[in-house]
Order: sequence, then structure tokens, then C-alpha cells
Amino acid sequence: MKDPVALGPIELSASEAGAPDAGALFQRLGAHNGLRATGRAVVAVLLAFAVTAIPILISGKSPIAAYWALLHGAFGSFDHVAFALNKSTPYILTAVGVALCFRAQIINIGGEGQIAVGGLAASWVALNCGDLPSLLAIVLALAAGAVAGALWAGIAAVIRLTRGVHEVLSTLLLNFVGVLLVSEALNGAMGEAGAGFPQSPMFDEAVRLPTLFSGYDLHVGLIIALVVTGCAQFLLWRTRFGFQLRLLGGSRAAAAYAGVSFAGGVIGVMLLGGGLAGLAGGIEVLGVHYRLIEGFSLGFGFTGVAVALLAAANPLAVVPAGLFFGFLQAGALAMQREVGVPSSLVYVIQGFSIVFVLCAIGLDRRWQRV
Amino acid sequence: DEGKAAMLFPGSINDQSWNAVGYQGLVKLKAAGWDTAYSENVQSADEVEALRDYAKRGFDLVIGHTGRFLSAAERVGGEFPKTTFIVGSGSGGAGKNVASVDFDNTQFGYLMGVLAAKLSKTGKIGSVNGLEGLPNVYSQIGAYRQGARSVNPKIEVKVIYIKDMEDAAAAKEAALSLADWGADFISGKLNAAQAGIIQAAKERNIYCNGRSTDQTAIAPTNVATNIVEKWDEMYAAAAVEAKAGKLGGKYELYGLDTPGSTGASLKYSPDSAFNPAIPPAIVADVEALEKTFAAGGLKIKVVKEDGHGGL
Amino acid sequence: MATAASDAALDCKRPALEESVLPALLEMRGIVKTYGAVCANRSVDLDVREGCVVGLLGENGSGKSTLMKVLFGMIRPDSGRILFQGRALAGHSPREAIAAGIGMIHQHFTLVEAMTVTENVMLGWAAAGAVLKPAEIAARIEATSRTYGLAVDPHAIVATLSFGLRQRVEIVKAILRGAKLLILDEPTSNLSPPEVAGLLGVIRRLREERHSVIFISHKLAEVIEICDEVVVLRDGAVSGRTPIAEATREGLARMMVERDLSAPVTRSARAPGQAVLAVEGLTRRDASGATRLSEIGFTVQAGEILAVAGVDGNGQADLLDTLAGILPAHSGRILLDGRDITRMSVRRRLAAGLAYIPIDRGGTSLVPGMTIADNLAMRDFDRPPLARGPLLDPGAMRARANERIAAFDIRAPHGDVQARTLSGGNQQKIVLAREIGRKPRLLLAFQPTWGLDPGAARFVIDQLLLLRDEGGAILYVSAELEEVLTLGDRIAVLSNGRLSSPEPRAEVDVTRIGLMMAGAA
Amino acid sequence: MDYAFLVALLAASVRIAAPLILGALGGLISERAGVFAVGIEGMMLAGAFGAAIGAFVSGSPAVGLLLAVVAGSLIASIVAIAVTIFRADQMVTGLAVNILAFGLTSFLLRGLFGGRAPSIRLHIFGAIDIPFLSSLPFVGPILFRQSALTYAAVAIALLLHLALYRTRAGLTLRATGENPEAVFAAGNNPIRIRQLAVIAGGAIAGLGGAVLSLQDVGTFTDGMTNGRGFLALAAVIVGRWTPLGALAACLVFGAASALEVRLQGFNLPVSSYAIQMAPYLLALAVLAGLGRGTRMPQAIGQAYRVG
Ligand SMILES: Nc1ncnc2c1ncn2[C@@H]1O[C@H](COP(=O)(O)OP(=O)(O)OP(=O)(O)O)[C@@H](O)[C@H]1O
Ligand SMILES: Nc1ncnc2c1ncn2[C@@H]1O[C@H](COP(=O)(O)OP(=O)(O)OP(=O)(O)O)[C@@H](O)[C@H]1O
Ligand SMILES: [Mg+2]
Ligand SMILES: [Mg+2]
Repeated sequence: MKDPVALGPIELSASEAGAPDAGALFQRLGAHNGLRATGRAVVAVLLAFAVTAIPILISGKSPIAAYWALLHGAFGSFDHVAFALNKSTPYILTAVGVALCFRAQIINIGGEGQIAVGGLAASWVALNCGDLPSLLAIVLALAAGAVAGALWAGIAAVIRLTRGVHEVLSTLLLNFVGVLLVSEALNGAMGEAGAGFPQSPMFDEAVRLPTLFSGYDLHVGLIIALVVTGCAQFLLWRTRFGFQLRLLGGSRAAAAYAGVSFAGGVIGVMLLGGGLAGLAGGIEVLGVHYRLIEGFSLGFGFTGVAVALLAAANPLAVVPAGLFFGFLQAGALAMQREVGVPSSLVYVIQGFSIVFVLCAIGLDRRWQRV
Repeated sequence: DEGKAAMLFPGSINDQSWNAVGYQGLVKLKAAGWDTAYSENVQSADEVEALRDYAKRGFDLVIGHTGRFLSAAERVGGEFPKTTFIVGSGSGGAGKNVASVDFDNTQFGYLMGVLAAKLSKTGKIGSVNGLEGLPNVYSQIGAYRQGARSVNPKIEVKVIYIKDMEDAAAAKEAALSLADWGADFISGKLNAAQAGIIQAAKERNIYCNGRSTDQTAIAPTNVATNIVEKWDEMYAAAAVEAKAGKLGGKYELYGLDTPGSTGASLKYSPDSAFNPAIPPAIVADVEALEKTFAAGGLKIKVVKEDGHGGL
Repeated sequence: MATAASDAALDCKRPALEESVLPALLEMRGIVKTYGAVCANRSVDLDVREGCVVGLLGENGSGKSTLMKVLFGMIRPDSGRILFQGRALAGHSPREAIAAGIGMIHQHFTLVEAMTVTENVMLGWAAAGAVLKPAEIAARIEATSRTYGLAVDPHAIVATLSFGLRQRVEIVKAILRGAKLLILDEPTSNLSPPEVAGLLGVIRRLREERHSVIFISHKLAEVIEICDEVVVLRDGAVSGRTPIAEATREGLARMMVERDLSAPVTRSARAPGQAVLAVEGLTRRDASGATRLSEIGFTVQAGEILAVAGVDGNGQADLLDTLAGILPAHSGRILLDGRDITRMSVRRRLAAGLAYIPIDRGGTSLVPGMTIADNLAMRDFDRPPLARGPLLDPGAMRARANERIAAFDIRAPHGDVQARTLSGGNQQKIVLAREIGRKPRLLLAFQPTWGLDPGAARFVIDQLLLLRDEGGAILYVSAELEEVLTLGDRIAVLSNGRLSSPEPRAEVDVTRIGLMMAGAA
Repeated sequence: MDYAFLVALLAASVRIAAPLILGALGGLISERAGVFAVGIEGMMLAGAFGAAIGAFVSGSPAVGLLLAVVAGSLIASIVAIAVTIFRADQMVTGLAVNILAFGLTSFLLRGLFGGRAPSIRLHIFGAIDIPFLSSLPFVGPILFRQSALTYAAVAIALLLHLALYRTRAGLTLRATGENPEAVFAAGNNPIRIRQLAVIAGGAIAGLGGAVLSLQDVGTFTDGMTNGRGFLALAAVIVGRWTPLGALAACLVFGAASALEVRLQGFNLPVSSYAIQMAPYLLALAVLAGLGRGTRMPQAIGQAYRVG
């Protein structure tokens, strides 16, 4: 399969035969490249809101009030911002891993399962680390999460290499298994006796992720995510391994010609991607829930894929893309609470926003460097 | 004007089941003079923020309509001493302002077991559920088993768990597999998926129980009765207590023997408790048992292992 | 550089008089097509008469393919008119072009590789019927193949066919659809001399039946042999047109590039050193167990070019990929400077001084989406000076890019532009710059002039000779007999996985080599 | 394992497979034309919704089926426009319409009932015994006592097989997923073909959703497809992009989940969660056992641009 992200050699012209060319239209509207890309994205989001205004009106609410609530919910106070940032953190982490995989043309959609087992392993350490010093315990727990996520993804890589099963399938199937593994653990030894919901006991204060500002929930996970993103960017463009990944993604034949091993690349990048997702799982339990709880990984994997693709598999671009999702969701939830807009509209806005932003990006993304 | 009450749902109030009955609670509070608001489809990661946001906006009562909210309520409870947090089907309280309410699953599970055993001709009955290992789940199932054995010690009770309490098609298949095995009464405690059990019973013409009288209408001949959970009454009662400052960090378990609300009741239609096709003698036996429970004459003890899957 | 082809050219030309009375088939007027700042066609006129073969010449990027895509309706021109058989074609799509009687065989074939020949022929062909009748169509394919001497198995999967066979499929496809005018975009690249002769025969046959052909090629000899008239494009505009009777290679070349390309290739006297590459009993089977190479043995000495003639599908790719370490050998030994490298990895072979120019620059020797600098670093990015430990050294990569861009005259502003934006000739220069620029002990070169215009091809050839003169050993594999004869110090033929024993250049029999390439001797 | 158990198991497998088959066939059409069918889940959900609303409002199941087809194709046309005209990324577009379909169906359901949670009860398609065939031993109860849409699913699979391999339209469709350039050069418009294919796929997937609401449970609930679209997608891959292969894969998935609920009856010494993993692990094992790499349609995922 060819790169789902980069497009083939396609010309820049506007007026070929065949289907109507929306690119031409946008090209005439837009001016400068970087500016134009941002401009398009903004137009796309505005368009999504305009479209969703119709159902909001139908539901008898005022779109203006609703969108004001959305803005306020996303940015209105430091609390809200902190919440949105916390929400973005696992998206960014997972998406960076997915992006690296995509760079090498490995389609890892196993984020959800990797997050689940990552959270599971981190929780196990957190519950069993006894009297270790706080910092050490946290680092150990997060490391356990990363290792578990990496191994979980590694299974898919090994099956791919030894049995030729495409990783799209194996990672998809392993998602279900990973999530069930968490349920199994909570039903068994790790569950909190007598709890009304499948969850582990609370972690000790000592193994919870420290917050960045006292009195606010914003935890250090965001910093970890940003550092990881920087590292991934560096890895991709400045290291031998990164070059190998790009070469594998650019062309398998060229990689073989340059003596770059496909097996090494697949294993390496899957371990990395799974590790990052596992880390995200660890951060989620240690920083948000303070316990392992059923459903904590729900939907994160697919959102991670969406974020990575939205960012065109560029690690740095993952940050704004992840923040976009985090803030959009946080704002939309607030909109529901404050104005009573039905939660279903939250999904409608998200769906339309993504589609429109994708369309805008699609028009721009023709000369992507690999 | 009683104050402001908000409710958080894990799913959508469209589900004609768990979330829908919870929503009835909110409707009741509104009728009682509360200002109400609600959020649906609240995911794990968003619970703390949702609870906190309502509390910050001055809501006096914030209800999380599933046990999953207890964890988050315990987290934010301390920050907002003026707000009362109530968790539906929770399993404990914390501090002065975080409380749980639930109905006594053992009583209704037991009643259903007795009814099923008395109706069964094959000596095999079944149950389809989700979330193995949860207290309110194993309470109902364990009691169902005990009730059935109290009628017929040799009765076979088979329990199947499905992965998702909202997946009606999956529940239907699970119920059909029980019917294939020979079960002629299928119980269960599912959300939107409960409808699947009823469709299966209809298709195989066997008995089942539903979770709201709406479900009778799906298969009037096959629904023996519904365990209708009175979340409206329970939340209303809890709200009154909370306003009076008496709720505290309690775990209120409503049953046939509690004042204020019985937590749930057996209902076939608004004006009858059982399917008219059920022999009066059986109805009388079950009703007598209800009275025993109400008088506190029977207490059911259930442990986690009683909720095991399979036979 | 006389060849059999240009000798034969003289006797098949027809008197100019007869041509002038032939009715016009195609008139293109004032075709303009711009791509952003690039003007691919600037007001081009082109006429084709019935039963005429028109040659279209020009350097890489001069606008030939663009003009043809406009004609075939794949690209809409900015302005211009097209009259075909007296009817205007405007804003048309390939469907209308095909219906009007135009057939086009693209430089990069438009076949579905995963499908059979028959399926490819039926694709988009209304006459094949709404419900497929593969047996019927296969029979028609066979019939047409026979008529035109284009033997091709209708049931073969295209992916398994050689380049030459794929071309036949394209031609059969066009003929079956009743093409009155056939456009052939660089059809002779990668064909063996007999295959080229066969193709030219087909063109003659078509001409006799009053079909017309537009023939695009970089090979002047062929153009002179087969065409009735030549049109030359330079920089998107017509720089000359001439009846073939008045055309000379020198004249055409000057019209193309405004400079003389016919200076003879110069080479120093041969001073062979010791054997750099020695291959003994090399055998390889592919995944299905078929023998691709059997018992191949030869040596290449320092300061020597061993030229191997052979067409696609006879094991050249296998031979070179096996030597380069990309494919495993089943048995036999490969010695580089006396060291056994048979089991060495690609990377170790590189370090041992082996360089390789594969044929496919679309995705093997070059990654189009990577920058020039990255492409130049592709084979030794993991070693000093390009890497320090696990890290890349971007400064070193940039410096190397600038140096190579200058040394090999790569037409690009800097090393950070993507390789895909360069012309085919310049892309090939990147590959040369990387492989030759490392001063290898041994260079494996697989048809490195593929698709290049004469100027660019000449540049490649000069670079190879330079390496040889500096003492490098070169194994040169190509289907271009002319180049094989020009470059080889010794010459051998690879056919059916077997290598003939190399003969010194002076002693080769050209006709026999041509036959051997086609597997006929 | 006794005879009755086996028959019941296999009959259940076919039943469970029905929505998957239709979803997979819809996805297959789209992917054969070169467009990833990640949005199948949303198209199925829209179909389930359209079917329930159509049947409920009109009282006629036929109207329900029609609306299922329309709703599925509407979601699909969003994908079609985004990926062909705007060349949006195919996978994320698919994920996005899944979210969109979830939101829209839930919103409209409530909107149509004046903001209140509705209560929809529909007659479901009962089993239709095929005369003679249904009384055959073994295969009779398994194959010929199914419901209307299950027969339809199998029929569509067979028809699609014929269409793909026996008609020129099918040939063109397959070629579009392999090499749109070639299709264009042969005189067809790959963009138009992709649009039609995605929309047709949405229509069939919509029918798959209708199986859930009109044949299985007789109502619509939010998100009721519950991941079946993704399973269908997996079936397309496992079935190597052929209708019959996908059909077989769906039957295997059906069998796995039919077996899963029955396994729980055997009092195995593990929890239900572990048993619920079985279908997925089984699928993995089967795939690994088959052990061949998959060859996707070559041009899948790539935006095509004329020229
Ligand atoms: N799709 C495109 N987008 C932008 N520029 C293009 C495109 N296609 C061609 N060009 C430019 O148009 C010019 C003419 O290209 P064209 O393909 O017609 O050349 P050509 O004569 O066929 O070359 P060659 O001999 O290499 O096949 C070149 O400068 C090329 O860079
Ligand atoms: N999008 C583009 N922008 C600018 N130039 C382009 C673009 N696409 C192709 N070209 C150029 O158009 C010309 C013709 O393109 P084409 O694909 O025919 O390659 P080519 O030069 O003929 O290659 P080859 O000779 O190796 O087949 C080349 O010079 C190529 O670099
Ligand atoms: Mg060209
Ligand atoms: Mg060329």
C-alpha cells in the first residue's frame, strides 16, 4: 500500500478535465502558503459551526449562546483550559506514536488497546510499589505503562513479520482484547472490593502525577507529551532511525536498496508507537483518574489516529491537532452543560469540524516531504 | 423553587432503559420545583470536570446516574461542601456530601428467580447480563439463583454475560442461545440491550422480564413482568433528605422494606403487576413473598461468586 | 555509431511527393499549457496526415508528453484548437478521444498490473459488452496479435509481463479500439534490438493501412528510420520541423538543444588491472522456484567496463540485485577484491566499495518525496561523515548536497527540494552523483540512460567513462545495444538467466548479439 | 457437541453474520474503487436509524428499508465528496462520519419526537422458511429458516460477485482501485466511479444497519451498531476483497461470537471477560494460520486527480 498521507506526484494546475476542481477556487481565494493553510483551517471550522447552527436552532437553542458557551467552556477560565489540556495530552501522545508508524507506512490503529494495557500495567505498579519514593514510583509506573503498550503493539509487529498478517487487522483485534484484559483485571485481583463499578482502589497520593499549578488539575502529563513530541520530531528528522523510517515510508524498494531492514523498522516503530500509547494510558490513570477504571481508554485510540492523520503525520503538527480535539471536546461538553444543547450535537460539531478541516487540508497537502 | 439539580448520564436518555429511567428522576425533580440541567454520554475522563463545573455553577444537587461516578464524586466532593453529590447505583458514600442510592437488587432478583422457577416447564432458566463482578449485578443474579432453587432445588440456571449493556442485538443472540439450550424464562439486567432479551423471548415464545413497562409492549405475551426501578422516587427522596441536610455520606439502599420508596417494583402494565396469563396461584405466591420482604422477614445474602457465568 | 537500424532506414522511406497529397488527419493549433510558472507548451502547432508517421523530438521537459496528453484529452490546454478528421475536439476527455479514433500509449503504461491482458483490453471498451465475454475478447486479441506480429498471451497477468510485452498489450488495445491515430510516447526505451525492429515493423504495417502515428523518441536513429516527418520541441515551442528526407542527426540535435551532441565518445586506452569483481557459479531461484540465474561466472577488472546486453525478463535485475545484496543467491560465490561477499548485507557491501544504479528511479534508486539531500544520503546516512553515532549531521548532508549539485550539474536551486520536482534527467543525475560520487571500487549500472534525452544520456555516459578511466570497475547492463557497444570494453549477453562468455569489443558480431538478446541464438 | 447444539450454533452464526455481510459488501465496493471504508460503521448506524424511523412513521417496513438505503448513502456521499473532490484523507474522513452519524442519529431521533426520548417498537422480520429446502436435514434449519434480510445479504453477495467479475462495470470498478490512471486513459472517469462506488457501498451498508433495527431488535438505540462496522471492515480484509471471501469471513466471525456466548455455558474456570476475548483471539489465530500477506487494491487510500 502506498502512503495514505502523502499524495503522488500531482501537478499544481487548476483546470484539468473531469471533475470540478475545488482547489482552483480556494487557490484564487487564498494568497500565501502558510497563511493560506491556517486560513483554510479556520474557515473550515467556522463552516462546521455554521452548519451545526441549523440543528441547534431546530433544538430550540440559540447558536450564539451555544457557541459562546463552547468558547467559554474551552478557554473561559484557567480551570477549563487545564481540563482541555489534560484531555489533549493522551491524544497528543498516542498520535505522535501513530504518526511515526504512518511515516514508515505502518498502519497502527491499536491505540486503544495499547492505552488500556499501558494503564493496566501502570496501575499495577502504582498499587504495588509500596513505600518507594514518590518520584521513583511514578517513573516506574509510567515506564511499566510504556513497556506494556510497546509489548502489546509488538505482538502485532511480530505477527506481521512472521505470519504476514497486516497490522491493521491485528491491531484492531488486539484493541478488543486489551480492553477486556482491563475488565478481567478489575474483576479479579486488581478490583476494589465492593465498588459499584469495575475499578481499582485509589492510588496513594505519592503515585499520582503532580500537577503543574497547585489548585488546578493540570498535570505534568502535558509537559511529558510536549517533550515527547519534540523528541519524536528530532528522532524523525535528525537521527538514523528516523531516516530509516522515512525511507521505509517513502519506498520499501528504496529501503531494501539502501540496506534498511523492514523487520527492524516495523518492530522499532511499533514498539515506539505502542510505548507512547502505553505511556498515555499510564498518564491517564495516574493523572486523571487516580485509579484504574473500566472504560478509561474508550475511543482514545481512534482519536489518536484522527489526530495523527490530521497532522499529516508530522510530530510537531500533532500538537495543534491534538489541542484542537481537546479544546473542541472540552468546549462542546461545556456547551451541553451550560446551554443544554443535547450531547448528540457535540458529536455533530466534531464530525463536521473534522470533515471540513480535512477537506481544507486535502486541498493543501500535495507536496508533502517524506 | 427548591434549588438547582443536575444529572449526569453515562449514555443517552434515548436508550429506553437505564438512562431513560434515570431521566425520569430528573423530570420528577423538575416537577417538584427544581431547576434542572443534565449531560449525556459523559465519558470516564470527563466526569470530574462535569461534576466540578456544575458544582461551581452553584448547583445544589449533582446526581451521577451510574456507579462509575462515585470515584469522581469522591474526588470533587471535598471541594464543594455546599453541593450534594448523589450517585445512582453507587456503593458507598464519602464525607458529608457524597452519597449513593440504589435499590435492593437481591430482593427483586430473588422474586424473579421464584417466578421463573414456578413458570418453567423445562427446569432450565437463564439470565443475560453485563459487567460481571459488579455488586449490583451479582446481587441480582445470585438472588435469582437462590430464589429459583428455593422453588426447585434441581433447576438449572445459566447466566451469560455480554460485552456491552447497550447492544440489543448481542443480548438477543445470547438469549436465543439460552433458549436453544432449553431455557424457558430469561431474566437480565441490561440497559438498551434489555430489549434484545425480550425480542428473543418473543421469537421463541418463552417468558422474560423487562426493565420498564414500555418493554411489555414489545412482547405482551412473553413479558412476565418488569423490574421497574423507581429512580424518580429514590432521587426525589434523596433530594428531600439532602435539602434537609440529613443525607450526609450515606449509602441508601431502597427495598420493599424501606420507607420513602421501595426502590423498584414489579409491574406488567400501569395497573397490573404480572402478565395476566400467569396462573393466579403463582402470582399469589410471589406477592406473598413480596410481603415477607416488606416485613423484613427474609434477608438474602449474596457473594460475588454467586454471580458466576454459566450454570 | 552506425547501427543496423539506421542502415536499414534508407530503403523504407517514401517519396515526399506522395505524402503531400495525403489528406490531413490532425491539426493542432496554438496549444498553450502552463503549470504555474512553467510553460510546458507555448503555442504549439502540429499537423499529422493520414498514413503518416510524425516524429516528435525534444529534450527532457520540452513539452512532448504534455502536448500528447492535451491531444488525448487528459489535460485541458489553456488555449488552442484541435481538429481531428475535420471535427473539432475541445474540452474532451480520453473517452471522446478514443471514440474519435485516437489511441495513446503512455511513457508510463496505463495498465492494471493485477489484471490479465484480456481484462486490460476490455477495460473501458464499450464494444466489449456490458457483460464480459473474456473468451471472445481473448480470441480477438489473439487474432490481432497474429495480424500485426504482436504475440501476447491474453491470459497472462500483466504484472508478470516484461516491458516489451506490456507495450504490445497497449498497442493491441489501441488497435482493437480502432485507433486511427496512434500516439507512442517513448516506446522504444527498454526494448531489445529485435523488439525495436518488431515495433517499427508494426508501425510500418499500420502506416500501410493508412493509420497515422506520432512517434516520440530520444533516439535519433530510430526517428530517422521510421518517420516521414519530424517536429522538434524546445522549451515548449516548436523549434523546427522537417521532412525526413532533409533530416540529419546533427541537424535534429541542433534543433533540440542548440549545441552539437555528435562529438564522439572518447575513451582512453584500456589498462585493465586486477579483477575487482569475480563471480563463480551464481545461481538464483525466485519464490516460485523458477531459476532466474543459472551458473553465472565472470570477472570485471579495474578500469574496465563489462557491458551486458539483455532485455527485461532475462534475469538482469536478478543478477544486479543479487550482486548488490538485495536478493539472496542460492549457490555460487561473489568476490569483491578477493573478499567473499556472497552472504554480506547490503550495508557491508556498500562499505566494501560497491555502488549500484538500479533501473527504477521512481521508487528504488530514488524516493521522489524525499529531498535531494536525503536522496544523496540514502545509502550512507548511517556512517560518518553523515552520521555521528545515532544522530544525523544535517550540516554534513547539506554540504554534500551542495557539492554534488555543483559537481554533477543537477538543475536545482538547493538540496532541500523534493526529488520529484526534478526532470527525469536531473533525477538520474542525483543517483549518479550518489553512486559515482563515492568513488566506488565497483559500479553496477542498470540502463542508467533510460528515458533520458541525448544530452542527459551523454552526460551519464561521460561520467561512467570517467569512473572507468580512474580505475573503477563497472558492470553495465542495458537493453540499448548501441550503448552497450559504445561503452563495453568486453561484451556479454544475458539471456534466460545465462550469461554468454564476454568478448572484447572489437570482436563482437552485432547481429548475433541482437539475436542472442532476443533469446534466438 | 450434539447435533442440536451444532445446528443451533450454525444457524446463529448465519443470523449474526447478516448485518456484517451487508456492511462488508458495502465496504468492499468502496475499497475496490480505492476508497478506504472506515465510515461503514456510521453508514450502518444511519441505515439502522433510517430503517427504524421509516418503518415507524409509515408503518411499512418497505419504507423503512428505503430510508435505510437513503440514510446510508447520505452519509456515504459526505465521504464521497470529501475524498474525491477535496481529496481529504480517507481514513480520518471515515472516522469523522462515524462520529457524525452517531450524533446526527441521536439528535434527529429526539428532534423528531419533540425533544423527548421516544419509544419505538417495530414488528421485526420473522424467519421465512423456504419451502422444501427448509426441511432438508442439517442445512435446512441452518440456511433456509432465516429472515428476509439474511437471504438478501447472501443474495447481494452472490450478485456482487457476478457483477465484479462478469460485467464491464465491475471490471472498471476493480481497475479504479488498482490504477485510476489506467481507467482514465481507457475513457472512464475514476472520480465519478469512486463517488458512485462509495455511495452504493453506503446504501448496502445502510441495509446492514436495517438488519439490526428491523430484523433483530425492532427499535433504534443510540450507537446500536456498536463496532460491527469495524468487524465488517476486518471481514473485507480477511476475505481478501472478494465478495465470497468477505461472506465467508463474516460467517466465521458470526460463528465465533455464537460460540462465545455458548462457551460461557460450559462453566469454564475463567471469567466472562476472558471468554469474550475468544472471538478476537480466534480471528487472529485464523489469520496467522492462513499466513499470507494481504494485497490491498493498489491505489487504495490515494487521492486521485485527473491529469
Ligand atoms: N503535472 C505537471 N505539473 C507541473 N509541471 C509539469 C507537469 N507536467 C509537466 N510539467 C512541466 O512541463 C514541462 C514539459 O513536460 P513534459 O512532460 O511535456 O516533457 P517531455 O518533453 O515529455 O519530457 P521527457 O522527455 O522527459 O518525457 C516540464 O518543464 C515539466 O517540468
Ligand atoms: N507536479 C509537478 N511539478 C513540476 N514538475 C513536474 C511535476 N510532475 C512532473 N513534473 C515534471 O514533468 C516532467 C515530465 O514528467 P514525467 O512524469 O513524464 O517524467 P519524465 O521526465 O518523463 O520521467 P522519465 O523520463 O523518467 O519517465 C518531468 O520533468 C517531471 O519532473
Ligand atoms: Mg515525456
Ligand atoms: Mg521522459
